[in-house]
Amino acid sequence: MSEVAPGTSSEFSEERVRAVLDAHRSERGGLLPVLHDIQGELGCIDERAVAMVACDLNLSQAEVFGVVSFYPDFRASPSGASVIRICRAEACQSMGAEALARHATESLGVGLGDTTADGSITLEQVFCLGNCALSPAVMVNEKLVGRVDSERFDALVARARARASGEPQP
Amino acid sequence: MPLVKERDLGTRAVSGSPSVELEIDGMAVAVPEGTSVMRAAALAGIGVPKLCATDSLAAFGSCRLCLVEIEGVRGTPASCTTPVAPGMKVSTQTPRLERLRRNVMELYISDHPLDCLTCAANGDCELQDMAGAVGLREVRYGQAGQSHLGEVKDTTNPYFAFDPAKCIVCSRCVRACEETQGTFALTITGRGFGSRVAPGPAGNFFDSECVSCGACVQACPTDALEEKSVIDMGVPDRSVLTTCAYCGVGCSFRAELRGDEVVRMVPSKSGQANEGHSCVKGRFAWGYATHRERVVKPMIREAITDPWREVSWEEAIGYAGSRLREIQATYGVASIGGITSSRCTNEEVFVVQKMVRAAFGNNNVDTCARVCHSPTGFGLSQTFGTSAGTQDFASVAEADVIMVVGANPSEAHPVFASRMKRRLREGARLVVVDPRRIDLVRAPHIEASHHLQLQPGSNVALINAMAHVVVTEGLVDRDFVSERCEMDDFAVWEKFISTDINSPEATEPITGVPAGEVRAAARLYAGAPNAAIYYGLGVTEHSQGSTMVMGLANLAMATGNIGRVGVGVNPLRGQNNVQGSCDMGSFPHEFSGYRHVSDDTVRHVFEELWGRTLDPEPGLRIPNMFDAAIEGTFRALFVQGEDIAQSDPNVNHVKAALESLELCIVQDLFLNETASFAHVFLPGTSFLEKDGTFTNAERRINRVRPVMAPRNGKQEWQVVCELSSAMGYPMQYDNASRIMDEIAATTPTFAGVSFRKLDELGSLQWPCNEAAPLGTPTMHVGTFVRGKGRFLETPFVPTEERASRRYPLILTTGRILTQYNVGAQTRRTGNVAWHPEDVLEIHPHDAEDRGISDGDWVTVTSRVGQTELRCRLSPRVPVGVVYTTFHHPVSGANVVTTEHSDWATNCPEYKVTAVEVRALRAPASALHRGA
Amino acid sequence: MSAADSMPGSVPRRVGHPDLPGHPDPSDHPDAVRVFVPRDSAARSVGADEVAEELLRVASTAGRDIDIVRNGSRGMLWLEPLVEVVTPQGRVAYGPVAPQDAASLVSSGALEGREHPLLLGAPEDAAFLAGQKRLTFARVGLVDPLSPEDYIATGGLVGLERALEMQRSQIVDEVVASGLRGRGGAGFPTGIKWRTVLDAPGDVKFVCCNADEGDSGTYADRMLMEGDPFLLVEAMVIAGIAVGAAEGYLYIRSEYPGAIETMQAAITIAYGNGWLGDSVLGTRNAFDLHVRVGAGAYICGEETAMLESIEGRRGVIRAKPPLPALQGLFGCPTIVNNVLSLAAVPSILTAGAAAYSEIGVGTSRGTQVFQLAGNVRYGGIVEVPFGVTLGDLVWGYGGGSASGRPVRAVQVGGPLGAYIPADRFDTPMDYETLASVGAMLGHGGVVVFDDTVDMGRQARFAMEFCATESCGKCTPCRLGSVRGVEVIDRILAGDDREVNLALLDELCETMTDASLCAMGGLTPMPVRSILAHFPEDLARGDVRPGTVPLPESFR
Amino acid sequence: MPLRNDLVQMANQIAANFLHHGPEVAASEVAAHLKRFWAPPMRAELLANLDDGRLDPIVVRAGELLRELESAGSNSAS
Repeated sequence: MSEVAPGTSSEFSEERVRAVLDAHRSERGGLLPVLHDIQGELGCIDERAVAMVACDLNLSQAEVFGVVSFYPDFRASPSGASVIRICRAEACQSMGAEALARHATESLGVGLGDTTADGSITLEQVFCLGNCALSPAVMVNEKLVGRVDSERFDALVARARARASGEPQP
Repeated sequence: MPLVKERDLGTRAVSGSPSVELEIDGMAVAVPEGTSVMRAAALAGIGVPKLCATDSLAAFGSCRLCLVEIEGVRGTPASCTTPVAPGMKVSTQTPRLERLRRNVMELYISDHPLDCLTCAANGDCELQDMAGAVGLREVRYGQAGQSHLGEVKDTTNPYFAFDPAKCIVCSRCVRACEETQGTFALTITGRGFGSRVAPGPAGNFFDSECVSCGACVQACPTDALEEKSVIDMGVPDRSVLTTCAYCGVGCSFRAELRGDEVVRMVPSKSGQANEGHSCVKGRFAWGYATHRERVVKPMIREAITDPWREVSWEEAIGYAGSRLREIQATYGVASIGGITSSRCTNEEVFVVQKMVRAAFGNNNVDTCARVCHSPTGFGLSQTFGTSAGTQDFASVAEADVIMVVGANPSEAHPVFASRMKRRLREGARLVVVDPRRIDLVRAPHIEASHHLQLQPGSNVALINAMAHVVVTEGLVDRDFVSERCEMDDFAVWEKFISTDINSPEATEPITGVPAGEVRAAARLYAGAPNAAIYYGLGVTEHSQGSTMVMGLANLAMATGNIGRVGVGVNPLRGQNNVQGSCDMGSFPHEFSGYRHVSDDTVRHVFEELWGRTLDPEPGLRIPNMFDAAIEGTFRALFVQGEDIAQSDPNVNHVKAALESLELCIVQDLFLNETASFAHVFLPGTSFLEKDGTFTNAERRINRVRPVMAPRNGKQEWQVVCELSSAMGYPMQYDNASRIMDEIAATTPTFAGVSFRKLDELGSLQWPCNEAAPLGTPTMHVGTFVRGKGRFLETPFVPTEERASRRYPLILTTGRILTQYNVGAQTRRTGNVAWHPEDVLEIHPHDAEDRGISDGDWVTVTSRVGQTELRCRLSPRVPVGVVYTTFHHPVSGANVVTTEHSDWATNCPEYKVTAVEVRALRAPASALHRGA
Repeated sequence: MSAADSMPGSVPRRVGHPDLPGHPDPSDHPDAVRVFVPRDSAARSVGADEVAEELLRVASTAGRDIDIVRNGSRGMLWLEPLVEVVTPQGRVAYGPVAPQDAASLVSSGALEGREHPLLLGAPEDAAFLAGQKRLTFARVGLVDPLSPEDYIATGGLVGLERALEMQRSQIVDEVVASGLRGRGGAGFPTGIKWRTVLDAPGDVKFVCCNADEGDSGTYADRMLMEGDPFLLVEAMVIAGIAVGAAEGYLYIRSEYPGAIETMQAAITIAYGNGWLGDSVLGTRNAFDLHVRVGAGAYICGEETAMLESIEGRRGVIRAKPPLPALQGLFGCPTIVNNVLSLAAVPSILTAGAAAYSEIGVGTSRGTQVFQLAGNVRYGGIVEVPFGVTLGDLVWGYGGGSASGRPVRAVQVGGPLGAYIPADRFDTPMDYETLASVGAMLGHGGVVVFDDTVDMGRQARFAMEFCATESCGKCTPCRLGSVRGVEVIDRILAGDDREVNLALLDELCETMTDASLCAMGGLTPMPVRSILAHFPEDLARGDVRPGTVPLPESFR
Repeated sequence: MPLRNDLVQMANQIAANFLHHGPEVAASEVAAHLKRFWAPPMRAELLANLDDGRLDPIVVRAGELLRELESAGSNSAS
């Protein structure tokens, strides 16, 4: 997976989309890999990318649009600088995930699926990160974190925010 | 004529013998293997509730209303997706199934407006029907929960609205767009409860990839996708089965009415040409029939500078008849003539040619097919022995390689294009021969294996090169050729085609197509189990049109691709009745059924029946008429439903000819361009008023039934008969059916055709006679019509129209989906929303050389004329070629087209005009005529 | 970028370890002490990378030469990060280790296996592992997952080599004879599926491995892929050879970046060693293997949705028939198997079908990899023969709840599985017995809840999960799940309880019987189990649901 | 009156498309074509102007053949 950290780039670039398409040219049914890589390159898959992908893969724009909209991983507009995903599945629930989610939405002042006003963090829910013996689990971008309580969550947020503002990380 | 609802068996038919026996609700049923339980039940008369299933689409299994119980099978499988098995015992009604269905329906209604009484689909809604069928009485969930009831309607399409609040997400529209139409413009967006039908990223239908074919509206079981006309006028209460009057596909429609007003046109599943599909023109663009500009009263004037004067039918016909006789008295019998229309019925055309031959006493009758497919008639009759395509449309489903030459079916024959695309998605290979990168070259899920992007005017060189490869690489089907063809002619042809000048390498400088591509395409075509050729005006409208048709026929014969399903040589006819108007004896040298006027036996048949001595010599063709008019020997013209002043080439020349006439009689719906040169205007009837038959591109004779009374008070054939009578040759028929009887009596290929038989069978493909009482879907099976197939040498004789330093670009013309021909009809409908003006496509390099930007106004100048167009930069055309459509009179594409024409038939060379394009420096608004 | 953000591949590691016979000693620094620090995502989620980094730093400061090997996890996840040191007496484990423990470990002689507060002893002696029968997980935690030498030294490729000597149908017969059933949840006999694909006409066939392990409480696929990726590669090659497929797709959920990275690396190495490619182990058999990454949709764990997804479409369920075995990926005959089903195959071929089928109970043969999760004291991998009781797992291996409070319920088999009350923990864990009590084994996840759990809330969540993750194709699932949330809300609020309970009951029937796939069809299972076993939690009327704001997609 | 330009063009074009048969056969093919498809006034005008310098020699020869054919009074064109 070539996904870059969310929020690192959001400028549309025809050349970069073209490069992704070229890299997957021989792949059968390669739409998902292409979309992953475009989102990795550009941070999102907007209408221009949809049009280019459709044209290149000989699909209709509607089809590509339908696929993008189906999968929670794909976004039509860029996320915040960091994406924090809180696992709300049962194993994590048994260890207080609901309380953690409540803490997260209240402390960040956003709902699940939303981005903080400063653009530093997009908060999302996820169902299972495969860390069910060390729950509650959270994923910060691609980094899995186990046994997260409110305090640990706040530390993760602080670190993500520092990263977003380019400050040295705590 | 009650409102006819076609039966829906739920899932697609499966071919084969009914070999699987099973029991449904205690009834024994036998169906072909692979049939669904749902369809088997329906065939046994048992209706299983359903919403997502419809027999035009693949089974989907989403609505879960059609659940059944099967002995020995766990659970309650969906009957639409469960195939039958021998000995299966199915129950479609049990208390458990009833409860499940009611509860599923309850879920549907918990997210659906409860406004049936005020809903446009009230009484025409499958959701409503099913709620009744499953006995739903209450929605225990209430409607206070999450719902989509507040979603906003999309009314951007001119003809239909999408109301997401009423959508049940059955995906029938999405699937119809994919499976039936092949455009893939719709999708489901989101998922779960958030799943919604969406026309792609554009967010609304108008700005999406939607081509407005109406398949989604047709497929929708609720009011979610509904014709605006139904919303405005209400659900129709009666219907009449008839035939579309646009292109040569000849789709069957049910015109649905309230009282005398058409509410909508619904494509008929029983229509063999379209099988329930339609396009934006046929389905929606019928409003011109009642357009306010329609002329319904006869008019005359002494001079074309005079104002029109409304007169009675008697006066108009009397005036026209006496003027025609006067002119003949002064200038001779041959000084007048008539032009028949491919827009009119076979019966209307037949009486016009009869009037010319019997009343005018000459053979100066021609048809607008002259300017489109006359080379087809010539080329195919020379090689195969008859002037028509070889296959029915369904044949394409058996083709393994499809070669599309000079045709753009997705724009011009959309319903057939959908069939073809379906076959291509199934894996058939495609070769496109066209200077322009048409949609078929690459469209969603379609990609041509080879696009032979040839220089306009080099068709024959290309087809010769392909044949050269076939012959020199040992790809000839020797068995077929020796058994089915004239061997002497083949030997001459083989020698000719093998010469080096016909090799792909030698022709590459002429065609511009790399030799390797030509070789590969030829091998692909020749190597296919079934290879089929489909072609259009890009073949015929050239100075070598007839040669090219023969070249295609040669190639098909050499590879054995004639005489069975899945192969053939198939002209895609432009207008609804091009085939029919040719069949009906509209050519100056031929009687109906393509029999030369000099044939004494044939002529005597007509002479006896018509009681007149007929001229054994050919008459004037349309361009000859114009030349003779300017010369002064041709003085009067009757024009039936054709706007020659817009559609014929070198319009300035045509206008000069028309101006020099003493009498011009126009029979049409509107005061078209030609009518400005007319002295008598006889109002015509639209297809919604006509009674008769059209013959489509697959030789299929379809009934056209009057949906409403003629707004002008008379059928067109009646008017013609009265005019003939006024000239002293009485013609009288009780009804249109009698005209067909006369056609059948005089024309061997139509001997078995009658309105009664057509009403019984739906349609018939000629030849239909004693030997083929049910018609002939595939021609030349076993033997060619002419006996043995005849190879003809096809030397490439270049056109004299060449690019030069002064006119360095080649203009080629074509059509666009939403407009039709000269636009007389479509410009008077909502279709103008998509194509408000003709534009000139120019390659970005050519544009850059000339300092032209996208959207600029430009002048297009040829040796004969100049016009102005807005231009669009497009890589669809190659460098050196520009392209435009000719749907709008203001753009006057035919002002620049020349009088070059096919050597054998005089079909104009619309496809090759040397031009120069220059940017207009002044602002377009000041330049645009009328703007 | 700090070490914490980097991927495991960038962490220093060396090939193999000296425990293994015939393993070449690294020549660059033969005296270095070998230290194992897991690269498993769970271990990393609690600091394994930082521990590895700190150990290196501290050791280097102390002038000690150490070699850190990033192994898989032993599956004793409460002990992670579990550090093992190789001593002449064998491997000695310490854990759980925090980065700040590194200094004391080094200074107190842990590198020689000496005493330390975190000392656990020889890992294989751990009680948690002692009773297990690890076939599938035999190698996980023991070896460097990306070392082909380790793989071969521990019996890798023997199954494949044996398969290459057999006729296709013999391989399939062997799998049939083993009694192996699909570990993804449905429990369909794996060999029978293979035979259908083998017998299906067609030149092009595929092997698809379903690694879209989305069920809460399950993580064995992930740990196997991270801990023994070559096993899965070998298994897929065997499957391909058995049915005549030359191409395989491994569909991994995007939530598993570690597994994706490890599998991709392993596949590259496998190509380099000739285990994949045009000539598998020098034979005429070709097999290509591609990793496909999911995109966050739970439903793509359903086999037909997964095929749609691999083909590049919306992950919407296909109606069956046709079976994927006959018309699967790109319309071709296709094996679709779960990671654990496939991973059992090399050992079946190595030791023979009989050895495998001897294990287990009834029609549930072999071992099952249980995953203890949630509120459990000793969470981790328990691979044991079928037939173990739930009580053995939860109280025996799991040691009861992590909170120390009484265990009230466990959910077995993921979000679509039943909640089983503590008084039913004598239930033996096999396909048929679980089915008989209205439960299912699923992917073997066991999620433990203590007595603070609100079962009304869990019932509501079952519907909410379905509403969020439904593909949206069929009506009972698309609409029923949303109505289910609403009806449960009304029940919990005490509105017309009896009416709404009856409605919920009918809704459960509708979803169970009328849904297109198991997503909608099984969602009622947890709900009904709660109605049956914990009705009191639906009667309290004191719960205000919906306190967590729903994501935008759901609102 | 000189021969109409359009007739010259048409006749020469027909001749060009039969040229591959060689002059003699080409001329008879052109004659047959004209007989079959041209209206008598057009044929007459051509025959009256065979000495028009712009006509292809094959057309001239075809005209001579046509003249013979017409004087033979045959109606058969095929």
